[in-house]
Amino acid sequence: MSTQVPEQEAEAESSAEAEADASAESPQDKRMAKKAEAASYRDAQKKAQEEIEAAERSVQLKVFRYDPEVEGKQEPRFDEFHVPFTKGMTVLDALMYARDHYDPSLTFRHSCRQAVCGSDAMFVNGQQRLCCKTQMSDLDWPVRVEPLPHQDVVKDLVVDMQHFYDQMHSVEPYFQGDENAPSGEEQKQTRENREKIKMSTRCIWCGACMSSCNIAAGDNEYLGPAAINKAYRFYMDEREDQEELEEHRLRILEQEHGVWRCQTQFSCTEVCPKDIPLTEHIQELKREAVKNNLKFW
Amino acid sequence: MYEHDVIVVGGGGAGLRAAIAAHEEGADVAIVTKLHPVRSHTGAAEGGINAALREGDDWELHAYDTMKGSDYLGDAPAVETLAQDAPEEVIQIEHWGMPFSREDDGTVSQRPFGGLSFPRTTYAGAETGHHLLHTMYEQVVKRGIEVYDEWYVQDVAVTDEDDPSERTCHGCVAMDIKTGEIAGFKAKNGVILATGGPGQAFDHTTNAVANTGDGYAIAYRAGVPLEDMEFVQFHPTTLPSTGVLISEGVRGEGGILYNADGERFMFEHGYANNEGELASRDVVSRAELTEVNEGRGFEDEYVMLDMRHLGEERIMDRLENILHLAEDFEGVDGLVEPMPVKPGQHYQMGGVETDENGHTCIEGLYAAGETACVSVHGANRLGGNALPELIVFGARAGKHAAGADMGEPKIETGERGDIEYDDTEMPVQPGEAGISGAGGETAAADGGAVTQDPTAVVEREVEAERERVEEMLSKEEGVKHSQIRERLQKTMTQNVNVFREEEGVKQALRDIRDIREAYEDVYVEDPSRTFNTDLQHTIETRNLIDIAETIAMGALVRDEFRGAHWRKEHQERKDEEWLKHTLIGWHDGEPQVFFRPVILEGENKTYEPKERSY
Amino acid sequence: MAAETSGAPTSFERGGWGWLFQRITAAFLIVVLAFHFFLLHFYHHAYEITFAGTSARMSQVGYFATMWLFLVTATFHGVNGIYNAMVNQGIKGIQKRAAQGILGLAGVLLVVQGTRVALAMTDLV
Amino acid sequence: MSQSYNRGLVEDFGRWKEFQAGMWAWIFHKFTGWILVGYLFTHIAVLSTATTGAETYTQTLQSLESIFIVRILEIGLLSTAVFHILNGTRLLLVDLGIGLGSQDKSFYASLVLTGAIVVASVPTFLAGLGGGA
Ligand SMILES: Cc1cc2nc3c(=O)[nH]c(=O)nc-3n(C[C@H](O)[C@H](O)[C@H](O)COP(=O)(O)OP(=O)(O)OC[C@H]3O[C@@H](n4cnc5c(N)ncnc54)[C@H](O)[C@@H]3O)c2cc1C
Ligand code: HEM
Ligand code: SF4
Ligand code: F3S
Ligand code: FES
Repeated sequence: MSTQVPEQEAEAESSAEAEADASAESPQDKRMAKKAEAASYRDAQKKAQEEIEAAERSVQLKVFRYDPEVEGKQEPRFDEFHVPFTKGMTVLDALMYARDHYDPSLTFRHSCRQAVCGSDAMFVNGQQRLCCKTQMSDLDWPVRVEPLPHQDVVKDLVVDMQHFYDQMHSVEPYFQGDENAPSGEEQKQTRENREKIKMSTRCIWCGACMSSCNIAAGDNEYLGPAAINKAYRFYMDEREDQEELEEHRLRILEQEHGVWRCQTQFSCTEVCPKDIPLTEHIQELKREAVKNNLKFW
Repeated sequence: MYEHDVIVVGGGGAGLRAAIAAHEEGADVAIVTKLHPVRSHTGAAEGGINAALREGDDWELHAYDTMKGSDYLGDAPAVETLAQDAPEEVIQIEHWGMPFSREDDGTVSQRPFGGLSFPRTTYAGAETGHHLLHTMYEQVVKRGIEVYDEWYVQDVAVTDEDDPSERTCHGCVAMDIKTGEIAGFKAKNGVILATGGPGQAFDHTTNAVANTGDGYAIAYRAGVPLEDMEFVQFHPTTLPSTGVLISEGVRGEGGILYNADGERFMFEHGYANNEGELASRDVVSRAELTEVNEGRGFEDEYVMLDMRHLGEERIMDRLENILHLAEDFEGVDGLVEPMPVKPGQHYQMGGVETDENGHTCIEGLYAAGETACVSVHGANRLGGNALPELIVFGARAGKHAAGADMGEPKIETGERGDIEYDDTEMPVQPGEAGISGAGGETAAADGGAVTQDPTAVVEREVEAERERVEEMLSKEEGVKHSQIRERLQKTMTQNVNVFREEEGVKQALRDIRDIREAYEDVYVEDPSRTFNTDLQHTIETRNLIDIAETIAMGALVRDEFRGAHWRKEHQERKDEEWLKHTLIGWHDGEPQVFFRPVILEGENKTYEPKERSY
Repeated sequence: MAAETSGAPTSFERGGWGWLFQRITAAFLIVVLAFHFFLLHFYHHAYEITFAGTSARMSQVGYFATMWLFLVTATFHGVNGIYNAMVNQGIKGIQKRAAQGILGLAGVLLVVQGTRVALAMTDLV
Repeated sequence: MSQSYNRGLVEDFGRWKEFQAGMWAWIFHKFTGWILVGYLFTHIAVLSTATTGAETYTQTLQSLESIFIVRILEIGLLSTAVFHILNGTRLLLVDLGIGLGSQDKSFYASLVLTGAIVVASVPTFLAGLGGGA
């Protein structure tokens, strides 16, 4: 198995948990023990079995499981689920089916089911993909689902997104145009300029790009493609037109762990579910930074 | 215990706007939200934001359209406030960098929308909601407003006077989803509920999985009446497997609907001989369902929407995103095959009763966004009117909660003023879902000693919630919440959707009672405290049961056809009898239906009910 | 010139000089490396190389300068490339300073030794 | 954060089957770059014989050239250098914002071209073997 959770991490997590839960420790322990044995999905399972028989095909899912608290799950493992296949079924549909019919403790983030909330980027058959936007029929079966690489696993398919959010926040991801724009009147923006930033504004913060980038995996301080893209969105917006501000944005980007770290691996661009040309944006910013430096030469 | 001046529950469009407004008023504000803000369902809105920005348009026209669209069930002060504040709010959002689509002269683009007398829908491509949400979240980051993300709010902490209008809200109780920790959040000034819609009460919806109507249920159990809950908007063209919305644009461009017998049923079965597929949303939805119910649907479930005849060029030019949606979410290529569609729940017009400042009848408790019912949408929401509602009333609630002086509201709340009680007989006794003996009693119900100390009020609520969770986790067997939720969604979709027959609605109420009883047996399979979504969904299911019941009760009581609410036995609008809001209040553990007249008197004129024809 | 090699990592900190020089040297190296290969493997044959031949070429000032620049740019490009690869792996603090020192030193030594060799190949000294 | 919590070589060589063009290009470029640096040092070391005397220099070079395995290594060096040059050119173009859309194709082109050039050069590189020394 290529996906490993080192033990000390599991320990750290569960002891932290035990502290938080000190007051309720004994009932919690008891319940753990008892529930471990109680397997009571009988009727649901029977129903699922019937559905599988009725469906022409069933698809096999291999899902990464890990829970720092639950015995038997502390050591990561893969569980298999057989889910009846229906036309149009997405990876997310299959996961939800497995959860609702076999194992309610199967944990993953999801919400919109339409590729706008960015909750369900996962590592599906070896690639970062948005589960709700990935058709089962487009994949090789069995389908292997793992949490996003290069991020801490909280539980099962849920990863800790904090580092990603921190990087996003570090590029001052907010409009800083004219504070005194006349009220009641919009700022003007050309169609061309809006077109220029259009793709960059589509990011849904799913984190797939960051997870796919080898440099981000190695260098934790690297801003990463999503954050750089966010900065691009503002840097290129003509409504933010003060020179000082542009300088300021470039300075954030050209720090040692900024744009220069990108090695044009293109993995980010390949996996972005919103088809944002991330590498292109990063490259453009590198050139901007160089131009800006040469200006003062 | 965490402490802030203002606590905003929910990080969608309404919540973010409220937080920014409160912050600008100088309050220490925090957002507590079960999803990270950018994951909120506001991001799914496509169409646009209505605001009268241009010459030739003005707020009065916007108000008039909205009032007419609401089938005269919107309150004029609310509707006019929406229309008056929307332009400024939209410009404000533009100043915050929202990437609106642009005209050649660089101004913000507007497009025509159903029911509008002027093209006043501002938009940002086909992803207006996404940009709105992200633009506001960026402002929240800029201001350093504290966000507790992935904290699930279970309840508000309210004092327990007998009369809800005398109660005060001092905070809320939330669970850190990541660790399972349950903590109190004390709010010095107020709590704003902005938790979005309740689409999950139906089994087929354009809403997100997280739209479980928590805010409605929380406010309801705390004693705030729910208003006009029977008005639920169904969209006729959603993809069957996911509920993803296929925009009206397809039919607008000439797409046709047909049934399993290959008939173009809108004409051939006489649902709309003139307009055909372009008839209004509710008409088309009902037609589709009739076809399916009468056995002419595909797989007994859906009908087909066909746009192949439009030709690849035209489709690629104008409907490209539809191709992607059908491909990604249904596995269908719209260029070579028809797309399956069926009606899906889309928007809840009703909600937590508030005044124009988002204030409920409970001191310090606010609601905003889809959760709230200031009453701008009345019986039917116009496309593009929800997003302005978020920012207009979100901002007002935030300001008011932060202590700004907003003047005396014109809309009355709570069981006060000109109200009358209803005496419709319910087929079964409605009630409250919960696990008996598990700290299930709300402040309203337990009627114990009246505590006034804010900290004690919050602490008591924290204790109750801890106990409830402990109880749920320690149960070793029973029913899984997913089975209960499925039953609820089935009966709602069967009986209280676009078709409403008396017997069906009664059946739904009976089913809901059974479901409530089944919920007593619910148990959480997953023993972990870490990211226990099983536990969270189980709590959500309880909220759904309570809300579903109010929807069904409202649907039974209102025996007329108005806006989105259609009753088989009463297919006409009854203005004599029904120019009033349905309110459902919580009386000692029992819902009580009452009514309050609609306010049709606006600032300069009175809106006279007219036939709603376009 | 040795200063440029060892100075490279620090100049990288300020703006994208390292990045830029990596590209500029690359562009230069394309030409020179191709020329080098062609000359010594195709035009002359490697197995026929003698000191006399080398010396004759190196004694032309233009050729000498080209080869020396080749040495310096290749050294910079190579050493800076390795340093980058290490930063990409997330080295910092002591490790990073050690890398700067060692790579810088290696670069300087290479250039010095290379220069000595080059001079020995000419008949200038 | 990812460093404090290593789930193994999730995206590294264990996954090579799933790598895509850009990733392979990066790996190959890195690999060839390191070899070239290594060679640069070796090369200067070998040439250093020039400082001890003309005879040693000629001797060393020619005897090296007479070893079959050295010729093979030279071909390896050629392919390394050619790939690094071609892909380096590709990277320079990418830096200039040219051809990002077809970055995968240009990578395959680099590979194919490298192969072709190397194959075409083999005779030259093996010429004079055995006869020369
Ligand atoms: C597909 C679709 C298209 C639409 N298109 C348009 C359009 O074009 N124009 C228009 O005007 N309207 C449109 N609407 C309607 C409009 O988008 C919604 O009504 C609006 O976005 C709701 O916003 P909100 O802020 O109230 O809720 P949401 O955006 O749903 O946010 C709810 C927030 O509350 C949080 N929350 C919920 N429960 C809890 C809890 N228990 N504890 C803590 N936090 C909680 C969630 O995490 C979330 O952050 C559309 C709706 C849909 C579904
Ligand atoms: C001849 C033309 C050459 C070109 C066009 C070229 C191009 C490049 C480019 C563009 C990079 C930067 C990659 C990046 O940062 O994304 C690079 C890296 C590198 N080059 Fe070259 N190069 C050439 C010759 C050489 C030579 C002669 C050497 C050896 C001395 C060399 C050694 C390296 C090394 C070690 C790296 C770093 C690899 C890594 O990332 O680990 N290159 N090359
Ligand atoms: S850039 Fe693309 S992959 Fe990266 S977070 Fe945004 S949407 Fe996801
Ligand atoms: S994957 Fe990483 S290296 Fe650059 S092109 Fe994307 S950020
Ligand atoms: S569920 Fe929202 S992006 Fe997939």
